[in-house]
Amino acid sequence: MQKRRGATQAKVPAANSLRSIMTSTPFSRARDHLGDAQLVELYRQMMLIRRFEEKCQEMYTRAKIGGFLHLYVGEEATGVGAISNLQPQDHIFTHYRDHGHAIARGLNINELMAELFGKDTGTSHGMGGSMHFADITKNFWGGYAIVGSHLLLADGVALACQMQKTNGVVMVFFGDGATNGGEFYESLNFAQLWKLPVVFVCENNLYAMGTPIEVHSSVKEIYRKASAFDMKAMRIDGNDLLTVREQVAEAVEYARSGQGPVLVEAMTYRFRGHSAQDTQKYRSKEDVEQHRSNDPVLIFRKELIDAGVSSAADIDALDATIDEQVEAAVRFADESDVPGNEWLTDSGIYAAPLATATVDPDLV
Amino acid sequence: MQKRRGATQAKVPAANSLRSIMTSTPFSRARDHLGDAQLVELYRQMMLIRRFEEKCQEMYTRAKIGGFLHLYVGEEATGVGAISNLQPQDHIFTHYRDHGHAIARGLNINELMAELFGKDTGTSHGMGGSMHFADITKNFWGGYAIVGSHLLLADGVALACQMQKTNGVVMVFFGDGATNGGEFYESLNFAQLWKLPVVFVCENNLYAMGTPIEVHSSVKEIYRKASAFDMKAMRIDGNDLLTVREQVAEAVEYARSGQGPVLVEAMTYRFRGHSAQDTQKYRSKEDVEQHRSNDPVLIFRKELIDAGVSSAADIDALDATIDEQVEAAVRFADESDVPGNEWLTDSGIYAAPLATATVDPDLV
Amino acid sequence: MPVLTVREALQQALHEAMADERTFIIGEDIGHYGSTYGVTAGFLEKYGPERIRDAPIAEAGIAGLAVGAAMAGMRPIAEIMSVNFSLLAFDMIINHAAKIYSMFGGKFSVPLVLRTTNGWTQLSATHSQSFDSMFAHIPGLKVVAPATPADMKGMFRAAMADPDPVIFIEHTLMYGVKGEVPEGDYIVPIGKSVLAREGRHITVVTYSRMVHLSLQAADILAKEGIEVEIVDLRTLRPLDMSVALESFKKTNRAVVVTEDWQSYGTSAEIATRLYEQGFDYLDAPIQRVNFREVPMPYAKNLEQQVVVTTERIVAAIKKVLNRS
Amino acid sequence: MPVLTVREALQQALHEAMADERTFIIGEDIGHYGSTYGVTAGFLEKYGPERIRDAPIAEAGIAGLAVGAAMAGMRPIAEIMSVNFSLLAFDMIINHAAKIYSMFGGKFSVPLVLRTTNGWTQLSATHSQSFDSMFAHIPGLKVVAPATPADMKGMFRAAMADPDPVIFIEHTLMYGVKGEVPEGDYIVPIGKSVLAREGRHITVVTYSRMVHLSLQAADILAKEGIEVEIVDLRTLRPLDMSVALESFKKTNRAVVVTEDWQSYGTSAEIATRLYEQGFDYLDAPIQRVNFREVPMPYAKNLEQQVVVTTERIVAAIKKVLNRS
Ligand SMILES: Cc1ncc(C[n+]2csc(CCOP(=O)(O)OP(=O)(O)O)c2C)c(N)n1
Ligand SMILES: Cc1ncc(C[n+]2csc(CCOP(=O)(O)OP(=O)(O)O)c2C)c(N)n1
Ligand SMILES: [Mg+2]
Ligand SMILES: [Mg+2]
Repeated sequence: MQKRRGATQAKVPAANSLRSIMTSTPFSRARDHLGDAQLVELYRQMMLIRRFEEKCQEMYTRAKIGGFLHLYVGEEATGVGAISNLQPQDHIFTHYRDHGHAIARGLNINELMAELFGKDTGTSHGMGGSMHFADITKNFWGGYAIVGSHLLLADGVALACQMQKTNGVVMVFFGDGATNGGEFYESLNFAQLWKLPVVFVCENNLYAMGTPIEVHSSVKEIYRKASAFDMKAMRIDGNDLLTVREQVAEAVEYARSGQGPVLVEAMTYRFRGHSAQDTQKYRSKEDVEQHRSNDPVLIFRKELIDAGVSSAADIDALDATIDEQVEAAVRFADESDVPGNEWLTDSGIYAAPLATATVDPDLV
Repeated sequence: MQKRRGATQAKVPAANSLRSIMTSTPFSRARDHLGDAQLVELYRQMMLIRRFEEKCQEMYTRAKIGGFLHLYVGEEATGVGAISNLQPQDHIFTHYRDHGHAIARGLNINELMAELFGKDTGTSHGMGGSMHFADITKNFWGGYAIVGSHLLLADGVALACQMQKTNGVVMVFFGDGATNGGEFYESLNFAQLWKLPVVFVCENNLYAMGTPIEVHSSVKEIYRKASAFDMKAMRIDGNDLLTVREQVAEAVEYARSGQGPVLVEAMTYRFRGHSAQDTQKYRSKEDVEQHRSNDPVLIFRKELIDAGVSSAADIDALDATIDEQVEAAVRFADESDVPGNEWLTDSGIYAAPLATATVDPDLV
Repeated sequence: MPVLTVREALQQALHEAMADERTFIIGEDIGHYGSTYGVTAGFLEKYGPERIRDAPIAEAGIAGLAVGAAMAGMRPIAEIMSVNFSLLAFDMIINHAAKIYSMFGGKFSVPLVLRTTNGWTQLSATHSQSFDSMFAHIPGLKVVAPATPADMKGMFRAAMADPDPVIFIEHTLMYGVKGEVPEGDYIVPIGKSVLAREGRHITVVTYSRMVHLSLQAADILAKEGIEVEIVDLRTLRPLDMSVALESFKKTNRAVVVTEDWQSYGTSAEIATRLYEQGFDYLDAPIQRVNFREVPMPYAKNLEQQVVVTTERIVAAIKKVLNRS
Repeated sequence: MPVLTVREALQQALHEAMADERTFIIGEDIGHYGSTYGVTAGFLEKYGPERIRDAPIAEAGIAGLAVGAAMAGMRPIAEIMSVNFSLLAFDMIINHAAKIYSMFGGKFSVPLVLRTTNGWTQLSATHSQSFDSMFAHIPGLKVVAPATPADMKGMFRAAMADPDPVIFIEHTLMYGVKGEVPEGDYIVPIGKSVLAREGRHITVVTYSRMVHLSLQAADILAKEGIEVEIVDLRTLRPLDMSVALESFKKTNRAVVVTEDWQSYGTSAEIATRLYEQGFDYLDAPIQRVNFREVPMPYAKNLEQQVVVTTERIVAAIKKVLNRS
């Protein structure tokens, strides 16, 4: 799953010694490089996403959350691994399946839960909901719900980075289904033409809603679509946290160094339906079960314990803390006020509302 | 200029003998295959396009023709060579630079000139003008003026061919500039995904209006864009009539046999400005002159005479006939009536106008 | 007469359409997924992937291929999952489907039916829009938005029989609405409005889902002795104002109810036509009831204030009646 | 005061805008080609390719990159060569530029100016449209369409200073129109209409190029003793009807002149507002003068009948005056 291809070949990781080359794995390299505490932190992010979303599902069933709810369950390793490579001056764009990316970027889960509850304390004052998490203080520009469109916005922010010489990189997440629409290709062409610092991360979970990839795309290896633009590309195992981290690091460095954009295809799988409404008749229970038995969060949990990075007891304690935080987020959301009616006037929808307000005679 | 690449490699042309392999050229092969009369016919088409368009320019200056006028002068070998491979049941779509394709497909030049003059006897009753030549009796579906969009319509007609099992192939023309818009990529994906019988012919004349290809496209070899779709593709010398004919024949056969679409990139050059308004400050007079000295029409004329296919006198006589025909077309157009006011009501714009006509109170 | 939901009536109409071999359906998640709103559920199994074409997420492509196929003698049905995504196909719909017939001098036409949905339910700003007035603005298109199961079936039939491109607007909140539907061959012509309820004090001019809310409003007002006449336009282009005008000549007062933003929305044209053509019968300004003019908020308390409710329709009617 | 053409006034405004380092221009053929309508001629030479960005033919991309750059602190000017191509960017304009501010709770905005052109001259169906009412329908956008060189300059300045997305509509047939333009710092606020000519018998409400044709009509009618008052709306969203209403209260009669299709076009909203808010001053139905509702024909004899002419405005005014 770790084939690569692209204009620039992957660099061979610098090895300290022959031994380290021979025994080194993404896990061992990350442990050397990051230290144990950081490994646990990455685990914490994945588990927080998992538990947060399980709670979302529950709250959706209890009608505390409305609209569409697209869960990231099963794909956590991709978002956490990729985003762990970013600096504060970097930027993130994502699609409607945005909970994982938001939490990995460190958005406040109280505010996220409040957003889902449609409360004024939400990240977007309850105006956006599940599909539109954002936090400008973290350069997290939001989830967008028109498939493929946000890639062009990502290019635009990357252009700003380039012109403003901030040294920032933009990372943008999207699905396999998003790689058939015109906006995807336009964004790749602009990015490569102008050498914009964008890392395009395609989360290939094999389905666009219920349409299997072989039904929707003439080429099944999404990373190959970069070849039409001479763009560097790679296909990686999106279910292995530290592989993602390591390989995406290379893409981020490439983009940051001014060499241009990179298309990363991360192979992953969503355990739940496309959204809360999905009956999943397009895939078998066995397929889903088989993937679930390779749960990236549980696998990493076991790796941590097996390698002695953390004890089972410590991890259990961490999990308990996460549960408490999620409960606290629900309480926070529940107790918060709904947004006020100022959002229903021009002053809610324009940064500079003008004197001539919109007329709405039947409400006068 | 005749590099190829694509999913399927080009077949080596079947050779009758060692000798024919060693001396054979596109010209000699075409002569063997077509006979002299057909070679002269192809010349006639190119020269008819040339003279027709020179007359258009004149008529535009004299304000007999209005709107935009995009001339094909210099690119005749591509259109004539490519279209010479089509059968009556095949289909053509093209863009606003459509005079050459229309004439190569055998549309009546009286009706074409009348269309340019905005007359009722025009191919489209004067409703379309220069950018919208069409003739359904020849499966010539028209010129379209929104760059890149007609590729999707071409896919649609190809889908109809496939579902109706007509054995028809669709050939669609467009420029290098058209290969950056989303509709281009969407059309390639659909065509390859569903193995639609489409021959995509990109006339790469190095400029999109006044924007050089290196400014508008991250990849300069347009045919390489097919690789994102695993699509067969070829780059050919679009200025050599018989090379175009021979290589496009292969693409047509490939599509007709049900193997899928082909992207053909024909390298060519337009001698005139983008449209009649163009000041051409984006390229030097020398460049244009250099290309003009390799005029595909004049080169083929000379080849015919040098090879003894036709005598100089016969060709001169043919040219004179063409001139007369073009003059006759102008007379026809001049003497024709303008279209009537029925085009200004619902009955002019709907195949089935409905009782409730559009209201236009100030005209009642 | 059998009672069907809007969804069932549409399914019947789609099955009837599929009896024509030239017909195929192209859209996202219409097949393997089983259809977002359930309308084409079971179609893939019945008709196979040749005729139930699950498309990539490429709205321009879906519309464009359907336009091309229609030109070449097929009778395609294109489905754009939600009208919000149709913006990606506006070039195909407006520059192509609507233009081809007249631009090429009437030599060929585009017999396409493009189904799409309006709707909302906490889906926030980019998933809760209506572009009715944009489609209806375009000469060359026919635009219908039926309200009842019977009209869904009958007008779909008419749309399929029509040689011109028809935009067929459904509503996600209406698929469960029930009503009597004539069996067998049943056609409701495009371009004819109809009375949805008789009354004599005031005319409500409306269409699509708002017909049902207006009917509820009329029920409420009937208890107060106010008799509301309701006109269901059914077609937005061409716009048949004859029934509305006749009603207006009787009631001299009108409310226009449409589920889109007010400014430059469908209610502007409808009201203007009433003013222009019913000028001599005018007793009071015409009231419009529409979405409040903001991108739709996610929060339920706000969304509920943006959308049109029965209460708002009742209030508007009362306002007009008090004024005169 | 210096007399400039619309083109020159815009050039001045664009040069002023470029004084802000955050500003760049992105569009097709704005650089190497020398600009389709000459507005940015010489800009590439002066500012270089970093800031004068010749874009691929990818309208969604042009708009999308500009939106993104605007969010991140730049002050981009996006040029969509003609409004006909803007359909390809409608998703970016309507689902993104217009939504981002409110959808994310007002935390960031999109200070984008998107220039585009209406126009015609035998360019046939897909190159002769106006989508004014479509843009103006969208809450979250500001939509301006100035008529004079001075307003072009002053409103462009206002648009650049505005933190919200502004659609700036020009007209290909107006670049040569001349007028006095104040030098230096000159701002004309968005959202304020103005009297273009005083009169007392009838009010013409209009904007963009139609202001000039209405002025010509007024000149003709003045010779017959008819004094026409002309209101130039200048902004379509938000729509300032105050000047028009004041005028209407005086004249009690109005004609709305807009260069787009009538049904569901801008004149519908403008007329409805006049009816609604000027109801008590209404002496006659308001007349609308617009494009005839057909895709634009190429043939000149037909095109001339589709477009709005001075004669048609004169006729409409006379019709309203005779009626009362
Ligand atoms: C332009 C557009 N078309 C259709 C939709 C409806 N839709 C929402 S998500 C989705 C599937 C996207 O699949 P993919 O890109 O693979 O992402 P995933 O959900 O698998 O993460 C579709 C069709 C949409 N939101 N936008
Ligand atoms: C969608 C769209 N954008 C812009 C234009 C304006 N335009 C017309 S032709 C053209 C250049 C096209 O270049 P290319 O595709 O290379 O074809 P060529 O004219 O060179 O044959 C442009 C930008 C258009 N007609 N449609
Ligand atoms: Mg997917
Ligand atoms: Mg070109």
